[in-house]
Amino acid sequence: MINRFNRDQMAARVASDIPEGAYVNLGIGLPTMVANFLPQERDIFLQSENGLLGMGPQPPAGEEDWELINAGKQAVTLRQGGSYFHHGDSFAMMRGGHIDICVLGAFQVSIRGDLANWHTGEAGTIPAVGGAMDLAVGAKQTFVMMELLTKQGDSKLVETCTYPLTGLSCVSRIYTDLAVFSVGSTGASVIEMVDGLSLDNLRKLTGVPLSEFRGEAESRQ
Amino acid sequence: MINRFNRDQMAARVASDIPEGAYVNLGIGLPTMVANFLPQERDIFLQSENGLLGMGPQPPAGEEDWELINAGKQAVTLRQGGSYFHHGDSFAMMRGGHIDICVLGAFQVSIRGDLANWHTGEAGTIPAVGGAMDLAVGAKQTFVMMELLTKQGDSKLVETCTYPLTGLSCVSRIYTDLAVFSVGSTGASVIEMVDGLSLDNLRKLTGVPLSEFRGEAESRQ
Amino acid sequence: MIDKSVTSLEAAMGGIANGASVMIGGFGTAGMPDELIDALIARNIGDLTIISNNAGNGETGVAALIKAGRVRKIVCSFPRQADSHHFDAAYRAGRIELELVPQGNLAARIHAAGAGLGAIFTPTGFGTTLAQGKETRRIDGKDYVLELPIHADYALIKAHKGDRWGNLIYRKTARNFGPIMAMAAKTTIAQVAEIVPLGDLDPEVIVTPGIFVQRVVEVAPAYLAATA
Amino acid sequence: MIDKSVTSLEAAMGGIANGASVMIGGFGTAGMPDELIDALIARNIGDLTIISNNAGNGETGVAALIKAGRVRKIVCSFPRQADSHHFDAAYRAGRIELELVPQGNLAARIHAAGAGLGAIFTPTGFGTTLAQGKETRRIDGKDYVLELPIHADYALIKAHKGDRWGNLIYRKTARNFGPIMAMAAKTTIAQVAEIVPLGDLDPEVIVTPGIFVQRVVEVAPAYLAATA
Repeated sequence: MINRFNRDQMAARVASDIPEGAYVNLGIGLPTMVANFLPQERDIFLQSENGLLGMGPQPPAGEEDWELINAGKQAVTLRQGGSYFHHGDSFAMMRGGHIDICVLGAFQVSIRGDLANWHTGEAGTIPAVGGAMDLAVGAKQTFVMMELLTKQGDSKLVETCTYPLTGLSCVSRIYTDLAVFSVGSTGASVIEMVDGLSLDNLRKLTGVPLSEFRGEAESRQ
Repeated sequence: MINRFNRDQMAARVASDIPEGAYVNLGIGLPTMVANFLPQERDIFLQSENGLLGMGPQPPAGEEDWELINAGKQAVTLRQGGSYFHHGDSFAMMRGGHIDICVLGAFQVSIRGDLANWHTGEAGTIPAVGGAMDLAVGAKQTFVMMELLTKQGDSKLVETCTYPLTGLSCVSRIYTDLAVFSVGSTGASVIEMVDGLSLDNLRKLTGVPLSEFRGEAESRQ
Repeated sequence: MIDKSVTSLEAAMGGIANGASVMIGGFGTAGMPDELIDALIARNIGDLTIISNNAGNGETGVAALIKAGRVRKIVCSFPRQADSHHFDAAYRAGRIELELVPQGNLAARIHAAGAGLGAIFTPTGFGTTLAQGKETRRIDGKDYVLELPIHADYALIKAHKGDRWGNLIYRKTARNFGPIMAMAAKTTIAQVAEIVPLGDLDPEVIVTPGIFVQRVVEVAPAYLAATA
Repeated sequence: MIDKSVTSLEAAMGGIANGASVMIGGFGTAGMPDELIDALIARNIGDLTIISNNAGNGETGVAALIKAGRVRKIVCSFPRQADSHHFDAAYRAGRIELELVPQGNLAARIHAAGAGLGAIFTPTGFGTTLAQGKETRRIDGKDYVLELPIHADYALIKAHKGDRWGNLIYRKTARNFGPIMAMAAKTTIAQVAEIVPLGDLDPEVIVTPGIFVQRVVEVAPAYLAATA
């Protein structure tokens, strides 16, 4: 029997890989939950694309200030020591390589780290990209958080993305409900799996070549 | 007998062409004197390349603040309503076409408005350009203030600059001790002359084709 | 004496004509110049090109402008939202042209316009469909796409306080696109919660110097209006 | 707890090695990080590339660094001044390489590095000897020169106040190159007149957010030291 990570466990797992002092951007949706698992005693700097650094938790109901929101347009707070700035400076932070880690959701990630997370490419859908492409190529490390399989059972970790790309060779880690992967120029390797899953199982589920992770040398250069 | 404009008169003449509300950058040296002749009751905004807008006069002796200086590194003051900003924003103001008028000194200006004011090109001299090239091409209008003739009697208004260029087709007006010129794509024309000087005299002194100024249509487009 | 303050929203819209390009600040609820947009709708002109991060939500702001049929083209990063039904309908009916721009390219292209650059090589979008047909170049081992500046005839932005010289300060994340749009438009119109006397704004904390602003109009914040 | 403050100028220089590229803020007397430069000289390393607006005046700061023979190359806009004799002598003797850059191109190239652009088309210098050999392009009827970003290993800057997260505010025209150099260097070292407790700096008025600063060292201003 396989013990899937639930969403909280996935978020906690990502949080455990974020060191003190890191400048981090959490994408909208699932990645936002990572904030709930960052230890309060660690100084970790959350950046939001709409112009704030040092983002704090949501305010209590009734105390929202709708001029203090995050990229997902939810009311947030500012930690002591935080700051505000304009969009030019905000994206300079991302694109200039000043953000250590961004955590994004994904439709697909390739074993070489190509990311598809902005558009299904289906006819009739209206595309929207926001800051995803900027974050994907700008952050020093891009982590992806997603369920490994679609509802139809297809692997979202793929040899080659079939959805329109967000960025090339940009993802280094993938945190899923079944396993944590390192991806990059040497392909995909498995850092850990949930109890009850074997590497062979995982190869069958994903259909991609997978090796055992042998340390950071295999991760993104 | 020819009544040359002295330096104060030249500065006053330039000042009289600066309308209320103009954003103006005055180059170092002679152009700095223009500030002395801007009427106090007119709101004219002086920008200095090192990051201030709304520059005021020099402070009284003994009250200098050496963290409040102009491009010529002289102590200045800030008018009420002025602001400070960094070099990126300061040169964005210039290069983005937000400065209405800059006033620069020159070694030579061509009848089509090419400017040479940063380097004599002589062997052995050490070049320095500062913000001259940015101002020359960035301001909506570039005015030059200079003596018309060198000490050797050569005209600094020329058909083609022989000194290294600062910018191409950038100057629209030249204020000198003998006359005020419009220059541009249709050549040079004379807006006014000191008493005792004729257009023919001026043609002989400068050696360049000169017409009478017939209004703004002839000035820089 | 230079006084850039105007006393009515109608006067603030002076000169905006059919076919104008108009930047509109704001990100979500923060910094959205709703009252300026209402005044633009009241002006009854069309064929506008709008540059804004989103394509409108619900029934107000850019959504209302689109609903009124005034927008020929929109340049934005994130048009599709849960309540962007007016944009969605216009887009599906072929009544509005969409230029989809990654948000950082949008910001950088607006900044480039304000700073007088002719073009920029940006890292974002390389290898994606949003860079199709665009010039690319490998520089120092990394791939870039050539992007052109985005200029506009007008910018409508919302700030916190302003003065008669057009100096502005903002409030929290309502700052967002305001400062860079102010730099990139020929005429920048700012709605502020309060016009203060010249000299009240500390020169060290002015975010947008007056050189980038042509008109300032005071609009009491909705929460004040509601309790007035 | 993250604390970027360091307790000595010597510690602030940690890691700077032979051959490093070092941006140095300041314009004239304003914003010149003299004490950091003195500490760099004391470190006794050479072959440096210096990026700074000027090439030093008199006997202190960049002039002293050049006099001590530590500078292989300088990238600046205005080396020649009445009292730039140490630069002049080194240049004439062929002991120092000069890359002369128009001041606005210097600022824009530093900003481009900080913002992650691969290159920019700038209007300044077109048709002049400073653009010789550089790619040019006519865009929308205007001529531009292609310029590359200027990155650096270190930036030494002077600010007014800082905190343990590296947030900075500046004072008057001492701001100049500080904010953009902080963005463009791998390691930014700021000397400040005062390190204040976290939270003392208003988030609306912080000019350089701490993300751009790696070390902060408190150096009492000379006028305080003189009266102490």
